Amino acid sequence: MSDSLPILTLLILIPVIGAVVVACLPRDNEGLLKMVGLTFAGVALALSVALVFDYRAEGSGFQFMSEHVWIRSFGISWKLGVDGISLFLIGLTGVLFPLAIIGPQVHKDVKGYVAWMLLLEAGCMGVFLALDLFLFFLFWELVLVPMYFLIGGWGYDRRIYATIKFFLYTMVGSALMLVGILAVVFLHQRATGNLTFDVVRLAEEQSLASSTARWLFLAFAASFAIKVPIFPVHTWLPDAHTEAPTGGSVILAGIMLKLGTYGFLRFGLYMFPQAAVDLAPLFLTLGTIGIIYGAVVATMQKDLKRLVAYSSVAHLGFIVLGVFGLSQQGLEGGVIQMVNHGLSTGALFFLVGMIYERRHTRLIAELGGIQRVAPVFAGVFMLVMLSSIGLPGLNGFVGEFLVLIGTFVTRRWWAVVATAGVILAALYLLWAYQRVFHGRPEGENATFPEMTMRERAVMAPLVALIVLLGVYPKPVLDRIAPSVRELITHVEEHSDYRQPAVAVGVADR
Amino acid sequence: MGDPLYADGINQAVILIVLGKLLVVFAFLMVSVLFMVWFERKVISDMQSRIGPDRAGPWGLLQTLADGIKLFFKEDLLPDRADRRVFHLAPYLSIVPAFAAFAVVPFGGTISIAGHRTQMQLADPPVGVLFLLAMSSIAVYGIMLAGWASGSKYPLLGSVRASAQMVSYEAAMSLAVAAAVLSAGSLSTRDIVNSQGVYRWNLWILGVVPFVVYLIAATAETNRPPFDLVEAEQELVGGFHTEYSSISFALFFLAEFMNTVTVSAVAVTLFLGGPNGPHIGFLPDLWPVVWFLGKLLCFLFVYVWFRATLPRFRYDQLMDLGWKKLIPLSLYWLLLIAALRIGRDQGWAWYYVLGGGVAVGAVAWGGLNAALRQGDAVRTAA
Amino acid sequence: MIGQLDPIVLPHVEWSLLSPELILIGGALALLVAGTFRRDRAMAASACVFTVAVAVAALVASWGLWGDVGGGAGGARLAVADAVVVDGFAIFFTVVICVSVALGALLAHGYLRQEKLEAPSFYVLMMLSASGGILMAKANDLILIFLGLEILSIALYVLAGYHQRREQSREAAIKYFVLGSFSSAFFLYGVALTYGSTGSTNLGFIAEFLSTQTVTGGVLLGGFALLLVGLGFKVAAVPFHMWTPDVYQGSPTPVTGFMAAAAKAAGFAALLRIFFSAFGTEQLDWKPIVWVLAVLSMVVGSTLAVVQTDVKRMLAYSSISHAGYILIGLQAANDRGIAGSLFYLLAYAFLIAGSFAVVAIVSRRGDLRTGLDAYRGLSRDRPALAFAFTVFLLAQAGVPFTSGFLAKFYVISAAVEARSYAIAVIAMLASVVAAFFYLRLIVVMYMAENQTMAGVGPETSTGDIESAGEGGVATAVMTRVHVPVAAAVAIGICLAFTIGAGLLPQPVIDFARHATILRL
Amino acid sequence: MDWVVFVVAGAAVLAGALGVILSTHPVHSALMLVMTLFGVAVLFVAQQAHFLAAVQIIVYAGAIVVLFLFVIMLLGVDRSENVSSEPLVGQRPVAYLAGIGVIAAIFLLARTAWVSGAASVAGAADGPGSNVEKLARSLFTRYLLAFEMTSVLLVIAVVGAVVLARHSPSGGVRGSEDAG
Amino acid sequence: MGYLDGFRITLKQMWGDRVTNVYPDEKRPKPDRFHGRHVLNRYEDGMEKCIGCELCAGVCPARCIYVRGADNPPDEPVSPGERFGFVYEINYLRCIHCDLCVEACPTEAITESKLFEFSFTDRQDAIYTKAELVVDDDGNPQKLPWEDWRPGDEQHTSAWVRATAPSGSAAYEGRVGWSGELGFGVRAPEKGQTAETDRAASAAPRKAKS
Amino acid sequence: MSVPGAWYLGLAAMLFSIGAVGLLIRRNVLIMFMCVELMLNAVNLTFVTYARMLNDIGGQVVVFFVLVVAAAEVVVGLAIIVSIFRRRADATADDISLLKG
Repeated sequence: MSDSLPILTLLILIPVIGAVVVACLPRDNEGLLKMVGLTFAGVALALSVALVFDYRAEGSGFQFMSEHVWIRSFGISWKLGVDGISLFLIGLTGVLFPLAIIGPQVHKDVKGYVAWMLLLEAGCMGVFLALDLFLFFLFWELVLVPMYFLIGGWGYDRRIYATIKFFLYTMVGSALMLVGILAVVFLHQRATGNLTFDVVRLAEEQSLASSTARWLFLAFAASFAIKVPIFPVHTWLPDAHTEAPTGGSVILAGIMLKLGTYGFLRFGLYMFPQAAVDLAPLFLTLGTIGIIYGAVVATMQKDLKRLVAYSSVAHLGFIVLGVFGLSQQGLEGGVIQMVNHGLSTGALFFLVGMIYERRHTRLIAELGGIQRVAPVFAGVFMLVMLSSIGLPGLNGFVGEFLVLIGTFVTRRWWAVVATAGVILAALYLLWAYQRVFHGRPEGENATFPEMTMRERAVMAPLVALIVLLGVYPKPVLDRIAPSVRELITHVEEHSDYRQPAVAVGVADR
Repeated sequence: MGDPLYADGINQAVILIVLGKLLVVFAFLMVSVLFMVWFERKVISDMQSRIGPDRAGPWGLLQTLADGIKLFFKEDLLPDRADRRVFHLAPYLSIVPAFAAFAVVPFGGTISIAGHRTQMQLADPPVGVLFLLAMSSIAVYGIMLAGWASGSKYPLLGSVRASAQMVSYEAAMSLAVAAAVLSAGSLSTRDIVNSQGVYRWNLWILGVVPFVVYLIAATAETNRPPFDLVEAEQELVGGFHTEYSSISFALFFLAEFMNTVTVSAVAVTLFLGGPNGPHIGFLPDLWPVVWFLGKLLCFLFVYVWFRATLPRFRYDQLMDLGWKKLIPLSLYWLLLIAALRIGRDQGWAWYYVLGGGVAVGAVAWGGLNAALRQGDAVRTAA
Repeated sequence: MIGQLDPIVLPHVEWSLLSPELILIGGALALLVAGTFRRDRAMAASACVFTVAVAVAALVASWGLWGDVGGGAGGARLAVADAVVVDGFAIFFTVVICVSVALGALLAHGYLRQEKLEAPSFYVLMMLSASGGILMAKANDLILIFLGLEILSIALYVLAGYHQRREQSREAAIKYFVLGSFSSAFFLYGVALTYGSTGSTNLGFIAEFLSTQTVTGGVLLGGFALLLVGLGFKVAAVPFHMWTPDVYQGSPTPVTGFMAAAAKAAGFAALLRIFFSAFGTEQLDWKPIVWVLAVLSMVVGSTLAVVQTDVKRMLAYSSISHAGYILIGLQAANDRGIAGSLFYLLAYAFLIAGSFAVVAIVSRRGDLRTGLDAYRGLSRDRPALAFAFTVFLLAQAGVPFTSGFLAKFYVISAAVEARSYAIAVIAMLASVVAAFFYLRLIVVMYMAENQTMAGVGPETSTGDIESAGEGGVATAVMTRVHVPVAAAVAIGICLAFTIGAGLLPQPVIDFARHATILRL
Repeated sequence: MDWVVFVVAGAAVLAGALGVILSTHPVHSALMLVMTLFGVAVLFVAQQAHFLAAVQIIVYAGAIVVLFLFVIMLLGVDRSENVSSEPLVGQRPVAYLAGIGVIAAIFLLARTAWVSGAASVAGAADGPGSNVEKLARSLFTRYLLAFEMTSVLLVIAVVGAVVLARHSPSGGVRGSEDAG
Repeated sequence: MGYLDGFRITLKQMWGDRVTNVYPDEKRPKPDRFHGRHVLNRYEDGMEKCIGCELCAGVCPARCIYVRGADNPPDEPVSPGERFGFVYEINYLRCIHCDLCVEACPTEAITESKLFEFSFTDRQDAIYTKAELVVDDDGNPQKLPWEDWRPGDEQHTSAWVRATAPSGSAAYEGRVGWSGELGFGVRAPEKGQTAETDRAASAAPRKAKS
Repeated sequence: MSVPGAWYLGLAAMLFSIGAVGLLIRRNVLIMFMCVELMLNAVNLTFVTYARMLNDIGGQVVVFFVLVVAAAEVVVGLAIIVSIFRRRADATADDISLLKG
């Protein structure tokens, strides 16, 4: 990879071009459409893989920077960059999208599905890459539209209700965030005389009064919290996930939820360190509540997909915990947990989708004994589920463990409560597994088909990654750590927070 | 400017004089209406080889009076479906503007009464001509409302015709009047009279066109033949006043002839030099009045002559004449006069201006005709 | 007698500075005269071309003026006895209105042909109306603004009722007319009170007077409150919006497009000029009123749009909410705010013209099929059309990479800069609601081919009734819509601008920014 | 004397205005409107605006209201309106309240000073020369452009009236008419 | 200039002869077949001709005639037949003087005179009753208060146009198909019905045929 | 000039309000339209009064324009009314209800 190749820009542009190309193709040739879509997503995947390998592990700050003045009079530029925090999220995006495009069966209008998917990919990439507030917001908003259409167009029965809810929640968040963005920019301009939307400059110059910053942080946080989602504003998530088509659910859970947590890191902690520190207890509390609440509610679900959705609420609670724990391990754990959750929950949604395609129901009560007739399917399900529970040796363990350690160092009691969530996760997932797969298959369950080759091909990379990250997460952590360290240092410089020595010590192992 | 009467402020004597003038004008109008009715009947019977009224008084002079008295004693009928208030109001609305318009007509020079010099003119407002136009424009109310209030269809048709007709011809009339105003540079009737010499009348100064346009438009405005579609007996059984009788009818009758007199007086004022005339040694205050009356009489005769000669227009002919001929013509003429005047002020040779004006006129006329032909073609095709 | 009067010395008339509106008026008159000589199909087609040419000529003239006044950057010129001021602001609006004329004409041709209404008078009225709008933007005198307003509105009343055979069109005309003249009266009373409290109707004089004198009386306050009411009607700000849905729905669709683009722009031109420059010193008094108007417009417009099932009506309500956004720029009362409003208006002109172009095409002959049902499956029938409409709707919703997003961003950033955080938040929330109904329409176009969406009735319900009116069998619903060439061109232009300004907005922003310098 | 004129004309104005809005019959309303117009014209004269007074009569009374009457009669819409029925419940009291409120507001706003402007900006209204002359001078200098622009307005009025009043062109779309 | 020519003519007429006369002072002789007001005739013996058959009322297009017959009192008969016109009224506000009643009358009872002055002042007076219509004892019409009679006017009252046959056929030249009448006896035949006009009248259609 | 301008202005304000109220309470389009004329007249009176009080001819010039505008408005307005009621029995606004939403 030469530096002259604008790899980050390409990461955004290639899916867009793909979407345009797909939109221009004839609508009837589904195979061609999928192939073209897969090709473009594949190119993006290749680029993101290349990015991951090309990233200098020991380097700090943003790499592969790409900056062009865009709207001069507003100080807006096309500024992209990647660091350890966003690096693997990009990788995750690159992986999940091709799978989401070819994985699930699309029953109608393949063309629209593929085109929207590619556009969605561009939006997600943009959010992770943008280093300009304006650009960030653009992509943040852009993501909503394809998602809206994916759920609204290819979703299940109550999709309209779900889309409206999803849309209203997230747009309300965006509304507050835009005002926050503009306020940051103009207050910064008033203080320094420079009109810029550049995140790095805004964060480094820290020109805001602390009380103002707290309000602005809240404005941003509102948007992120809805996206994550954090406890009281999570109610859109089960509906959206349940009603979305399989591909949509995968992307929604796998990537879009990470937009929120990523936002907390990049635009919360980075830009408003003092405010984040001040308000950390609030978010920790909400995150913990989310863990317990998500788990408890998931236990009671009758709908398998809804159960997985609620499990996301719980998992995301861990990530929030890690982020606001503000320790080296906690943050590392949070970041890697984002990737893990993307992989395991994404895989779970694929699997639930497969069940639905076979049985046209998602109700746990109507399933049963599948293990007998489809052992491979059950095995894959088991593995993914265990990853989600956080079984050592699988990826979920790494993240959760780091988060809990890190948080324990700085915020002990929250960590203690959160640990209960791990146990609950085991409870509801295993119980669900038991009900669905064990026992004697009756009725239609007796003819439950085994995994097809295509499905195996879809699941294979996910399973591989799950295992790989569980067994050997070091390369990943090596790349995350410097950026996290830098972020914590930044926070310490600009606030009264000091990381406990014990955490530092652990980090410098 | 203005009447010298008010120069020393307003006191009792002035008010008395004004009241006196008011009485004189009123009496004059009433008498002139009596005379006019007789005159018209007499002249028109002459032209139609008839005898005309000859019973009441010498040569039937008192015939109008007799008719009037008879009308006053007739029963005042109110149709069943009439709107009572408006029905009774309409005749008055008709007569007031007819009378009021005469107030600004100068009918003589300046005379002395009890040491006060005053103009022989009831009032000389600075916007006299506009006042005239205002009065002529509200004259339509009487007719419209009468027709409508009768609650009967012929009168209604008559009044709808009347409103359209009077509004249409008012434009042409105003343009013709504007020409006279342009020549005098004032809206005061007295000034307009003064701007004309003994023989140097606006009639000649402006070219005859504005006068002719005024004459035609004024005839239409007063609903006199050949523009009497409003009361066209053959079609509308008398039009707006079909349902009227007695005093109400008499008022309409009065208003109609008063209008004729007023319009003639205005024409004399605007185009025929008003009371201007050659000075004759004796009775210097009287002669202007005589000239005025003489001119007025000529004018009245012309009206009667029109009536005797011309058959009634059809409605579309009426509108065509108004909109497609008179208005363009008077507009063009006004512009031409203005151009000539500007040319004089700017020192351009008059023949260039005139030539240019004629050329423009020819083009405009051709264009208008072509457009009208096209319109007719479309209309007949549809 | 004439010798008594001193000759009147006419003021110098700077023809070149008035050239755009003179071109429009001249073009209109030429077309009117030509139209009396020939009345056939060819004439109608050339009338459309001619109108576009005139509009382009006016644009070129404005371009020339833009250079004259120093790129809009301060070399403002007064003309004709201080009656008009030619500055960047005026030229900007001239451009917006000329663009609306051109787009409106392109749109009208196919429509008029389809409805058998071809006559030059349509274009004549449109051009004259536009000249009034330009006058409003240029006027330096309240009276001239009033005259411009009336020229604009009266022509629009007629245009609204142009489709004589349609009851709705006539009704739209009368509603627009009654409420329009009502609002004119309010505006005029406002002018009167302003005149009484400042001594002149000249904006320059008023500004000067107010900057040197402290006017304590409430008459001035009443004056500009009434001015606001009058102009509020024109720009369809809540609570003066009652006419908008009915008129937008009933008017012939090209007229609606023109109305939404040009009339709104002209109304805002007057509003901005009067309040920002003449009453600039009285900001404390009028800003709260504008605040309320803006908020009400956004909230009410968006909310009511959600429940509409008729697309024209929905766009009407959305135009009300857009008026609210544009008012934010005025409320901010800073340069960025004005520039934002200008940018918004230009973007909106293209958006709404494009949107109504699509509506006109989809509503087919008779201009009736404007319900949501008519759009079902449009993406399959006419993918390009559906795509264009999607872009216009997304842009109106404020989706990134379109001009609409930047427009919203611009005005909201101005509000934030002026520290009006509350209105910024409300604006964003309103846009959430607004986005909802735009997206619903898009969903109908793309998704609802075989199944029904919420709020959309079964496919055949209205189709049968409407096609019965056309005297044919119920095939009308399924027939492919006809896309006239001119309208396609118009849509293409709008699309190009919407996306172009979304991706590379800098030139447009510069244009708007340089147009904000108001000389007074 | 001035007071007498003012009171009489003012009473006519108000009575006419009330008559317009309270008459059940359009023709009566129109007549009442004429009364108001005359009252206003008299008030114009009382304030030295002779030209405007005359024009007011010519244009308003002589043309506008005549047109109103013409239309009323032409259309035959001269039916009495049932004023007691209230289509929109509560609109009427609200309207009355609003009206009273507006009056009150205007008086309140003006309690300090009805007029605060600079004098004679566009030229003195008194002094030598007639009212018409001064008006004309102002019209053709300061308000020249506005004056010229009124021509556009009139063209629109003419074209518009023709457009609206014309009959449907041949071969109209029957369907749209019926369905509409 | 055709328009102006009209003006010249009207002006010229002012000094031309008058074609009207001063009516009440001078009366123009009335044409022979003038249709004036009706009279009800009597036979030479004074008996009324009207038998109350109501044919006139039936035929009247304006429905202005009202007749009611009654049986003749046997001792004092009013008419020669069985019945007589007991009530006979004509409303002259409606009458159009078409003469159909005269044609319909089987007994020549009703004829039209040359009296034309209907200047009554009361609408009630417009209804002429039998008392006013029937001829007096001399066979002359009754003079109504508003009628302006000149010497000899009463002579032309009875419609002796009926004396000859209506068709104008030459066969009836010189023959009188008319019963005697009170005060006048049997009238002489009408003048002017010559053989030439008859032939011309009957030849015309034949010529057209050939 | 013994009558103070404020009286005239007050009268005009009342006239304006009556017009506005009338427009709201009446359903007959023609009468609504007349109410607009009332309002315009009130404005005219205000202008003329201000012209006198400020000794400024400008106010009167404005009235001139208002008259022109009123005339143009009436022409178009009545044309609209004629076109809409050509086929209808009466002119009440309640019947104009095709466009309701």
